[in-house]
Formats: sequence, structure tokens, C-alpha cells
Amino acid sequence: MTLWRQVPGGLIRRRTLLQGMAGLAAVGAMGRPARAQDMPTLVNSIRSLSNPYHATWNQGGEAFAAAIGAPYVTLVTEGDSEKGIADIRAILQKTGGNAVINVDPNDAPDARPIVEACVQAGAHVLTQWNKPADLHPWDFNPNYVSHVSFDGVEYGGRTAQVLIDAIGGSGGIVALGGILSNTAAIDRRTGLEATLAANPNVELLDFQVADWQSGKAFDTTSAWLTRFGPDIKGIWAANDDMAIGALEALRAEGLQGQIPITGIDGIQTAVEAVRAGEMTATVFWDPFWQGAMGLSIPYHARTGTFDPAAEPPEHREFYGSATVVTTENAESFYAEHIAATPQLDFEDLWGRVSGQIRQS
Amino acid sequence: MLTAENLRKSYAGVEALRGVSFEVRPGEVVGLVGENGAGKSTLMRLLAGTQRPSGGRILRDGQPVSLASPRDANAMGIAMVFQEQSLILNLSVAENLFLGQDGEFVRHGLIDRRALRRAALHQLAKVGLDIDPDRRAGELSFAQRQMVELAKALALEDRVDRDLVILLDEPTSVLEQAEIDLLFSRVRDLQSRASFVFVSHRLDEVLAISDRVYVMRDGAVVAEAPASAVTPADLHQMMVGRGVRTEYYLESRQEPPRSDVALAVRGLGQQGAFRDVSFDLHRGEVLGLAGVIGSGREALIRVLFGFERPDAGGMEVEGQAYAPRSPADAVARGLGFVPSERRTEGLVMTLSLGANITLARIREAMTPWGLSRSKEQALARDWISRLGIRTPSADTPCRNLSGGNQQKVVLAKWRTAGSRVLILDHPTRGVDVGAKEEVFRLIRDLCDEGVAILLVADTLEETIGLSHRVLVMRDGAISAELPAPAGGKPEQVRIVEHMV
Amino acid sequence: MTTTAGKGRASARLWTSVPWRALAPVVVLAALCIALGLAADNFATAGNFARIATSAAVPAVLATGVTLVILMGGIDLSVEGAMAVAAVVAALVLVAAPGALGAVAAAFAALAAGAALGAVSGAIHVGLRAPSFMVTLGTWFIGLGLAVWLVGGGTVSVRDSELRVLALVRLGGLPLSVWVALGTVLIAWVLQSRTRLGRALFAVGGGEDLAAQSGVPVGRVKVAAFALAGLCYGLGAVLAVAQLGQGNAEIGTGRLFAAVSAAVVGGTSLLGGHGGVLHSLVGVLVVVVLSNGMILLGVPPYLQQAVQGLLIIIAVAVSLDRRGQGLVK
Amino acid sequence: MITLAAPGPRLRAALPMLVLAGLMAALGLAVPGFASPATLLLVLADTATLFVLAAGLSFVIVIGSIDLGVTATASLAGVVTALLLPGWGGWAFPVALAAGLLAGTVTGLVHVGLRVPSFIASLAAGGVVGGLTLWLSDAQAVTIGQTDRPWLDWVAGETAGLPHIIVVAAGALLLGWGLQRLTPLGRFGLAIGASEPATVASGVRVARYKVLAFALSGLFAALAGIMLAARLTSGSPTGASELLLPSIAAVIVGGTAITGGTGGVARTAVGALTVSVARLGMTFLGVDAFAQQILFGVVLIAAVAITTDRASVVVTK
Repeated sequence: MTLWRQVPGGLIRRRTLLQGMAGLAAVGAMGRPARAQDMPTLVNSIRSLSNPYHATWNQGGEAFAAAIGAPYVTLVTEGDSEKGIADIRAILQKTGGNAVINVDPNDAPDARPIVEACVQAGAHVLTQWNKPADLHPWDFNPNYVSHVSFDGVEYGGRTAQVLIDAIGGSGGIVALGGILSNTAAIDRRTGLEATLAANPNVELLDFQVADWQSGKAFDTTSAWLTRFGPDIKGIWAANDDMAIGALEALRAEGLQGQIPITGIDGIQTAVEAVRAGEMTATVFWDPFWQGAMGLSIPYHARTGTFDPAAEPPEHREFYGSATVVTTENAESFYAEHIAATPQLDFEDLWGRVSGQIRQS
Repeated sequence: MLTAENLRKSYAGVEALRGVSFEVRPGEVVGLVGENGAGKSTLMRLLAGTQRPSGGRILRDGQPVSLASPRDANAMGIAMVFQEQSLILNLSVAENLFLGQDGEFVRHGLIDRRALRRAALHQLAKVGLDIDPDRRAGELSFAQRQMVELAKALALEDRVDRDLVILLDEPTSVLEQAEIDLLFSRVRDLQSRASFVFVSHRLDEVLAISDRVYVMRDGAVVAEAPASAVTPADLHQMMVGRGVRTEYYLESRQEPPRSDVALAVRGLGQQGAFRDVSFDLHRGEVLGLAGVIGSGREALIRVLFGFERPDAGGMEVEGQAYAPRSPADAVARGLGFVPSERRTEGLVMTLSLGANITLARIREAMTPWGLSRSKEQALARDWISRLGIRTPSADTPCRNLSGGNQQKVVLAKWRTAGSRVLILDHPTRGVDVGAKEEVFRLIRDLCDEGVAILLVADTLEETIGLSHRVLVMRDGAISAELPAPAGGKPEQVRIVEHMV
Repeated sequence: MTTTAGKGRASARLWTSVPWRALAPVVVLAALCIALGLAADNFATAGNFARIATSAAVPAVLATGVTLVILMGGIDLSVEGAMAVAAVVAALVLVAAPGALGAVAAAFAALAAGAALGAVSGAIHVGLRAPSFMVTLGTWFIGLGLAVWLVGGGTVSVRDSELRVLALVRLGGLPLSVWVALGTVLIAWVLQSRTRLGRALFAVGGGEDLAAQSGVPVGRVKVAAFALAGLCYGLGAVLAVAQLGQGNAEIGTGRLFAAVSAAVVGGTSLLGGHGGVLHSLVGVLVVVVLSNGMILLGVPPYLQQAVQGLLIIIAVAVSLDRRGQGLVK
Repeated sequence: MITLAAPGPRLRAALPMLVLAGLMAALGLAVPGFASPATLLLVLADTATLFVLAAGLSFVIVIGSIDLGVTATASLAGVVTALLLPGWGGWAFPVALAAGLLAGTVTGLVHVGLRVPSFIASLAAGGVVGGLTLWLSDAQAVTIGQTDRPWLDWVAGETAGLPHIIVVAAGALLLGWGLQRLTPLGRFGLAIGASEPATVASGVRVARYKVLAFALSGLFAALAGIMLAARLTSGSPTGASELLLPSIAAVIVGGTAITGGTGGVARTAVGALTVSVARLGMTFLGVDAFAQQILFGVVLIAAVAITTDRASVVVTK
């Protein structure tokens, strides 16, 4: 049972795959006009479907598309900026610009060519997480509807604070960072460092990079156990995968639950670990919301529900609100968001605005 | 008894064998001669099971057999010792001996290495080879490898319950005289257990070892005779369909060398290989280098051409000090090298004839606008007609040419490069009789033009016949220098006595 | 041209009679360990060696697999794809069938999935005579795609499954996974040196056409080698799933180049025919000890990649037998 | 065992082109509008960077080696461009190109001088270059500011609807083709790939030309890095890292043998377009994202199976 709850897309996937294959085989039958001629194609462009975060994102997109009966396309960059941009241009070309695009750019700079292509084609676009600091939705009215991010600095700092509280406000911690040049990795590390500056009794023993991967985090944590041994009072990780890798390295030595670990992202395994008391905290961004509302907002702009140009800046570039999951709220959070199918009000466009993005 | 009846084989519509009938009787050594392309190798491949006939049949002791693979042929007691070295160099001698047949040594799924070693020692003893079967094949000398191949073929007698037929495809082409003698004595010893088919370009050898000789021409057997009844000249005439030129090595064209020295070598040595080698090579001179494998002559020519560096002594080219750090330096100073391994070192087989001809001096094909295909092709066509290279076009990849024509392309390359000193390493290896004569003529032409030639030849006869002087090497040092002027050629025995 | 015995210099002969080149990777490993032992107090401790062994288990199994293919002169790029499929299959079986029996079934299913993908690579390579480099690049993508499709992109958590005894139960101070990896290397070593298939791998690596001439069934040997390699990747996936408590399509990320580097650092020639699984084990240890050491020494993250690159070049440069090989591609 | 009829050499040389044409025709029929000039320009523009990277790589693959460091070099060039544009203006481009040339040369020297297999030498050199790039960029993407963007117009701009990047790629194609066809380098590269011993014995300074091949690979990679940075208006230290496998695929699918000795830049252009059309084609066809990787793998194998020249090789490794 766990499996199907965990990957609700599993069975559907197989069908869509077969449809895709069949479509390719019967190539001549492809490309007939869409059923709903005027309905824009909804597009989610994400890094990859092989990680649970973006897989859930994709499910959000599917749910919204099903709700309004629009055609839906998922594009994956596989970490290749060129491919990401090329695919979006291709879809714009194919739909003649009648598209609503929700994109998590592979890298911040990708956002500019993507937005420019969408503007040129007349599609509506919303970006998430990554964009250059000098690229603003209000410079591209009305097509560039919004940019949504989550405050990596804030939440990186907040998980660090939870960790520091868990170890009693003093002692040494180690930190696992994501890919060095990655914007999210940089922000979360900045938050960590800010919190550390405010807690002079806590020492950062070492900062290492595990490229977001649990396997590398496992090896790094093992080596840390040699280097620092019992001096490690807590482990901060910039994402949940690495936190899980660290947790399993501890478990291999029977230390699970004895050294607090925090992660970020709110994937299911991490939330379960928090429930079990083996992790101390994670941050839930709600990728289902990101995948669904990232389409709903530009869709409503396109259909005229609101005029982007008339919206205040805090609706154009905003931080979404996230949930810090700790041992205190883990049970209720699990019941609400993981055990049950997520329920979203797709019309509630601005419900999770938690403030305008800082201009650094 | 192995019999072939009216065997036919065609490749893409071209008939390579046109109804060959052939017989090997028990305990017999059968010689098989013919020019390249006469169909010898094709016949051997059919008998060894590596290819299948298009028509006709093969009989073993009177029963028709189908040889679809070397394995089938082995089961019929037929084994082949291949022309190219076919040992796998990173495997041990024992593993090579039983490659593909190691099933009999498997105990509980694992190879019983002691049994394998015992069996290998047994097989090596048959050919009188005293080496450790656990050594890697790559560590052996060429002669030892050839013996291992022979032992590998003979190993068959323990597996099949009948007399053996061993096919020897040019087994002597890489061997020196002493080693050939050893091989022949082994073949005679083994005649009680096996019959042999012996293919070679060296007609005197064929007659020396064989009981009976078949001559092939144009895909058919044109003659069959007892070896005692024919001479090399007879065989040659039957092979090419005309008489041997009385003057095989064009001795009358041998002019005295010029007085100026092209290459001077003084006290040259390389530790462990050769020492204190000194000689002068004059323009227009052919200097023959005789010696067995291990005498140091291979190492010497590799040092002369810059593949390796000497530890002692020095060299001069045309009066200027010469210390090559690479073959490129050698070429820049006007040296050229015709290697014995034509397929790997002589030519880039997949490139066109034109590209190979200009490889050593590409500027001959350059124009102010870059490399010009048309200039290159014009150059190539010029050489094709001057050297009589038989090729469909100047654009043909070299791998599609016959051995003799390939060798002409190698010579054309060095003449294009303007080489004034040529090192010829076994220039007639794998070249058929007709083409050999053309190579000899080209060597004489080069001398006339004043090119200096250092020759390491296939046979002593060839060395003596072509050279103005012969240097004999033994154990890394020059043991004799014999003049070989036209009309005053030394006896072979005089050279052999300095070799061993 | 004679290029081997008979023309080496006398002193050189004496020098080369000791197989320095073959031993060089071991010397590199020993030197690395001694240097780290001097530089970092806690490097040479039982606990750290156990951790190094734990970290080396998965790479060792993967490098063993890739070595079998490299010995033939081929290359197998499908490591990450095969691992992904196998890991996901293992996790799905674990979820569907809990308990010890489920764990066994999961392990076998993963091995089968890895072997199947390997066999497909081998069959395409042999059947279509397409270069192994490109075929396995293709099966890499196919494997990843299959894995993503099977789980719809998610991660399957198997935190409490019985399979995890591999990582969590210790024997003689080392997790079972280390013993499994060691056993695998040993079995592969016996296979490589004492079975017909193993010797055929060397024969194919030394001269494929010659081996075929001598009656070695080259096609079958190749397919078998790719399938066995796939089996190893499947096992690597099982160990990784047991270690990390989850199965997903990204479990193999970054493991291909590490495995090939380890094989080459250990002295296995990419041209085929030389080296073996024990060499690769040494290579894996060099790489794992190095990354362990860099963390012990606190090398800044952005330098680690560069340091590792430099050390790999040095290790390979000192251990390559240049006399034996005419060319280096 | 499937035996394919061996096509003649002329047909063989044209096969990659036929595969591409077949793919385009199928897509043109299946997707109305795919065959439009606008779409074709789009495909060309989106193939440009991949092609330039693969073009450099083909110099190395032709000699029978491999360069796994090209993407690190491309990222380095992108970062150098982004860092230097504010202070140095247009001089940033030659410096970035020189950096790529240097990175390639060093890789070549390690490979040839230390006789380390190119697979490992370039992998390791790529690691070193990557570390250097992270250090230079302070481990973050370097944005090219508004004021410096006019400098990028030669890549990112458009003239009369024709994206400049296509012209740049065409220039790279012409340069690469010229180098291979009109200079000794091209001929010697083929010779080295087909038979290194014969090339050495012909007096060609093989080591020099091998290093030169790697240097060119670095130079082209740097150009690709500049193009990438110009399109993204920023230089990312890991920006090109995912282009490695597609670029190798492009070279091989174009008909250059991975073992060397045949092929070249012009074929790589066909190969890059094939890879690009296959990927974009799936987007146009609406193939499910879950199936795309599987299909791409299948297409890759099929293309290689069709274009591999089996006639000239006895042994397939």
C-alpha cells in the first residue's frame, strides 16, 4: 500500500507511456488539432522526473490540467540548460505561443532566454526558484506573470536554528552543501552561516559538498565520524537526500537518532525520519502546489482573471510560504500532506504569498 | 588421407578457386606454390574450415566432410598454422596451446592449471621447445612462437583418433635460417604422425622439405610433381607461366657505388642489443646486413631511423652530425624506412594510395590554398605509371592492393619524400615472385639515382644478390664485412660461418 | 619488427624482471595510506578502515563489473542506467513482498534486472556489430528511463526492510555488504583466472580475431561478459539500496566515471587483455582512500575535484606499462 | 546474429545524412508546421552550441582518442568571458578562447607526454579545470550585466530573422572543415587514427599533431562555452556539464568511428543535427517525458547501428 500512496503516478504513468509509444508508432495520426482549440497548452519545465521533488511537482501540474481540462506537457532538462531552453522554444513553436509555462530553470541565467522566448511568442510564463537578479516580471508585461521563490536564506537559517536548539545551543556541527555553484545551495548555506554568526557557541567543524546526492553524503559523513568522532553534535544538510545519506551513515554505526540532522525539501522519507525521531527537521516547500499553482497563476492571467500589470510587486516576485516540519508537527503534517491526497484550491492565487523577494 | 575434389570458391562473383583437386597422403609433406592471388591461401582456408567452398567437396579418408569452422576441421584432424602470427600475446603459452580447447581441463567448473601445464609441457616436448608454459606468448621470440603454433596444431593428435594433416601457411617467412632448419628437422621427425601441407614463396625450401609439389596459377592447379623431379627454376616457370630471367637479381645493373658517404656510423652501441658498430654507406650502394634474429640488426636499424636512441657512438648523414630523436628527425635528414610490417608500419591501409604517397612529405600536395586533392592525385598517377602500380585509381584505399603493389606505394612514398638513404627491412616479405622482380628493379633504379640503401633481406641469396657489400652481425657486433661486387659474389657458406 | 624480448638493456632487464609496473598501483595505495597516516591522526584507526571499507563496497562491485568488459577491450557506460533499474526493481519488490523472503526475492530481481540489461547491451553490440561505447551509452539512457518510468519519478523508501541487514549487521567489525563485495571480487577473480570464460575474456582482449580462429565462441563470451557486468551493477544497486534505505533512479549518479577511473588507476588497460578485478579493487581503494583522506585533511570542496584529477593522472602515469603497449589512445 | 548487407562506400558515407533526412521527413509528416522555415531556424539555432562542442571533439575522436574534458573547458570559457567583459570588453573573447586552447593543450600534453590514456587524462584534466573554474567564479554563475550585453550581439543577436548563432556555428564548421580538408593536420589526424605506427614510421611528428588535436578541441569547446554564456547572459561554472554525452553521441552518430581514422567535422554537423532533431522531435510529437529517455537511447543505438562502417573493421570493440 505504501508504494501506491507514495507514487500515485505509477499506474497512470504506464498508460501514458504506452500512449506515447503508440503515438510514435502511428506517427501519421499525430498532430491533429487539439480538442479544445483555444485552451492553452499547460507546460511544466523541470529538471528531471527521477527525483521525488519534481515528480510531485509534475503531479501537481497534472492535477491542475485535469481540473480545467487543458492539454498538459512535461519538459525535462536533465540538467542541460541548452536542452531546457530548446524544448521550451520547440513547444512555443508547436503551439504557436498558445501556452502557459511554469518553469524551474536549470540555472538562474536560463530564465532570461526562456522569458524572452515566451514574450516573443505571446505565451504566459511563471518562473520559480532561479532567475537573474536583474530580470523582473514587470519589465515584461503581461506575459511574464510572476516569479515565485522560497527564501532559501531564511529556511536554511531556520533549520540551522532548529538544529542548534536541538543540541542545546553549543557544540560542533558539520554541514553538507549542494552543488557549489547552485543558487539554492548558495542561499541555504548563506542562511546557515547567518544563524551560526548569531550563535557564537556553535562551531562549524567542516563544510563539505555532496552534490545533493545521498551516496556522497554517506561517504562524507562516514569520514567525518573518523575525523571528529563524538565532537559532532549535529548535522545540517542543504537537502533531504543528503540528510538521509548522513542518517544512514549514522545508522551503519548504530548512531541513528543520537545526532540531530536537519534537511530541506520535505520529501517523504525525510518526513518519516522526522516522525521516527531520527531527523530533527526538514522544510516542506510543497512541490504539488508549485506544479499546480505555477500553472494556475499564469493561466488566470492569460484568461483575463487578472491583469498582471495591475498587480502589486509582491504578487509579481514573491516568496511562497513553506512549512518547517519538526518533531512537534510531524504527525499532523504527515497525516495532512502525505497520507492524504493533497487538496488545493486552484483559485486561491495569492494565498501563499509571504512577502516580496528581496532585491539584493 | 585428405582429398579435395573440384573445389570452387568465389568472392563477390570473382572466382578465386576454379575447380581444384588436391590430395595429401598419410605421412607425406606436400608443397604448395604459386604467385600471390593464385589461390593457395583460399585453398588452405577451405581446408582449415575458416571459409566454406562454393562448390566441390572435401573428403577425409574417402568420406565427404563438411568443414564449417576451425573446430570442425580440428575434429577431422586438420589444423592450420597461420601465416600471420596467431598467438594471443597476453596469454600464456599453455593457454595458447589449448585456446578454444580448454574444456578438457575443467574440473568442477575451474581450469585445472596443473593438468594444463602438464599437457602443455608434453606438447612443447614434441617440437623440442624447452620453455616454461606459463610464460606469456609475448615474451617469446618469433621463432619460438612459430614452434608454439606448430605444437598447437600437433596437440590435435591427442584429441582425434586419426592421423593429422597440418597446414603450414608460410611458416618460414619470419624465421632465420637456423630456425628454419630446426623447423624442418621437426617436420621430418613428425612425419610418422602427421602429414603436412607446406606453403611458401621460397621455392628452394619447398623442394627441400616436400615429397610432392603442387603448383597453382589463377585459381587452378597447373602442375603436380615429385619434388625430386623439379628444380626451383621449373617451379617458377610453371608459376608465372614463363621462364626465370637468368639474371634474377639484375647483377649486370650493379654499378660501383659513388665515392661520397651518405651515412656514416661510428662506434654505435645500444646496451643489451648491439655494440661498436661502424660502417660507411655510400651513395648508390646497397649494403646488405646479415645476421640471425638477436644478432642486433633489428635494433640497429631502429636506432638508425630514430625509433630508439643509442647509448654510444655517433652518426653522420652527408657529413653532418645526425642524432635523431624520432623517425620524424630521420625523415627530415633524408632517410626513409621500408618496414617489414607493411600492414602496420608501412602504410595506413584505410587511406588512399595518394594520401599514403604524400604522407612523408605532405607539402608536395600543398598549394597556397591548402591541401589539394587534385595535385595529390596527379602525383599519385605519376607514380602509378612510373612504378607500374596496379590499382583501380589513385583514390583506392591501400588495403585493396596486393602485397607487391603495396610495397611499391611504400617506395613511392619515400621517393616523394626525396629520401637519399633508404633502410629496407625485408622488402620482399609477402610479395609474390613476379612482384619481387619489380622490387629488385626498383632497388637498382634507386642506386642509379644515387640513393644509398641499407638492406635487411628475406634470404641470404637475396642479400648477396642485391648488395655491393655484406655486413654480417653476430651477438650484437659486426663479425665480418664481405665485398659482393658484380661477378664476384661471395658464397652463402662464407656468410653463414660468420653468423653463428 | 622485434619489439619485445631480446633488445632490452641488461640493467633494464634486471629492473623489469621485478614487476614494478604491475605493483605500482599497490605502491601508490601504500604511499597514499602512509602519507595520510602521517598527516591525519585518526586515519590509521580500525574505525576509519571499516568506514573506508564500507564506502568502497559499492564502487568495488561496480568496478569489478566494468573490469570484465574492459578486459575484452570494450567499454560499458551503462553502469548508472543498470544500477537505476536494478535499484528501483529491488525497492519495488521489497515494498510488495516484505520480510526476509521478500528481501531475497528483491536481491535476485535486482540481479536479474542488471544482468538482463547487460545481456541486451551485449546482444546488440555483438548482433549489430555496433561499438560497445555507443551501445552502452544508449542502454544507459534506456536504463535510466525505465527506472524513472517504473517509479513515476519517486523514491521508494525501504528503511525498515530485511534487505538492510546487508548494511546494518556487522561481522568482524565490517558490515555484511563489505563481505559481499569482497566475495564478489574473489568470485570474479576465480572466474577471471580459473574458468574458461575468464580466460576467454583475456583472449578476446588480446586478439579477438585470433581467438575466434581458435574456436573461442567470441560472440557468446561477449554477451556473457556484459551480462555478468550487469549482474555486478545489479548487486551494486542492492548494496546501495541496503546502505541508503531507499531506491530511486538517481542512485547510480556519478558512479560510472569513478568505476572506470578506478579500473584504470588499478592498472587495467583500456585496450583490453591486461589487468583484472584485483587490480581494480586496488584502484577503488586508491580512489576511496583519497576522498576519505581529503575530508580528514579538510581540503576545501572546490579543490577536491582538482586534487583527485591530479592524483589520478599521477597514479596512472607511474603505473602504466608503457613498454608493453605501443600506443596509448 | 543479424547480418546487414554491406552497402557500398558512397552509400555508407551518405547514411548519416539519410538518417537525418528520414527523421526530418517523418517529423515533417507527423507534425504540421515542423517543416516550416521558422522551425528549421529554431532547430539550427538550438543545435549550434552542441555542434561547436562536438566539432572540437571530433578532432580528438578522429585520432582515436577521447576528450571528456570539453564541457569543463566550455564552462571555464563561459566564466572567463563573463568575468572579463566588464573590464576588458571584447578582449574577453580572445582570452576565453586562449584559456580553452590552453586547457586543451595541457590535456594533450598529459595524454601524450605522460602516456596516460586519453579517457583518464581528459577526465582528470576536466576535474582540474572544473576546480579552477569554481575558484575563478567563486562557485557561482557570473551574470553578464546589461551594459556588457551588446558585446554578445555577435552570438545572441539576430539579423533579418537569422539568429547570429547559426552564422557562428557555420563559421566554426567552415573553419573545422578547412582545417581537416586543407591542412596537413586533417590528413595526419586521419592517418594517426587509422594507423599510428605507420604514421610514426612515415616521419610525421605524431605527438605534435595529437596535442594539436586536443588544443583544437579545447579551442572549439571554448567557443561553445562563449556561445552558451552569450545565450544565457551569464557564465556558469557547471553550465556545460550535461552536454558531454550528447556531444559524443553527435560525433558518432555523424559517422565518425569511435576508434578513429574516419569522419570529421562535416559529419559531426549531421550528427549534431540528428541528435538535436531526435530530442526536439520528441517534444514536437508530444512523447511523454517518462518515455523520452528510453526512446532517445533506442534512437541512439539505431542510428549508430545504421551508420557504423563494418566493412573496414574486422573487430568491433
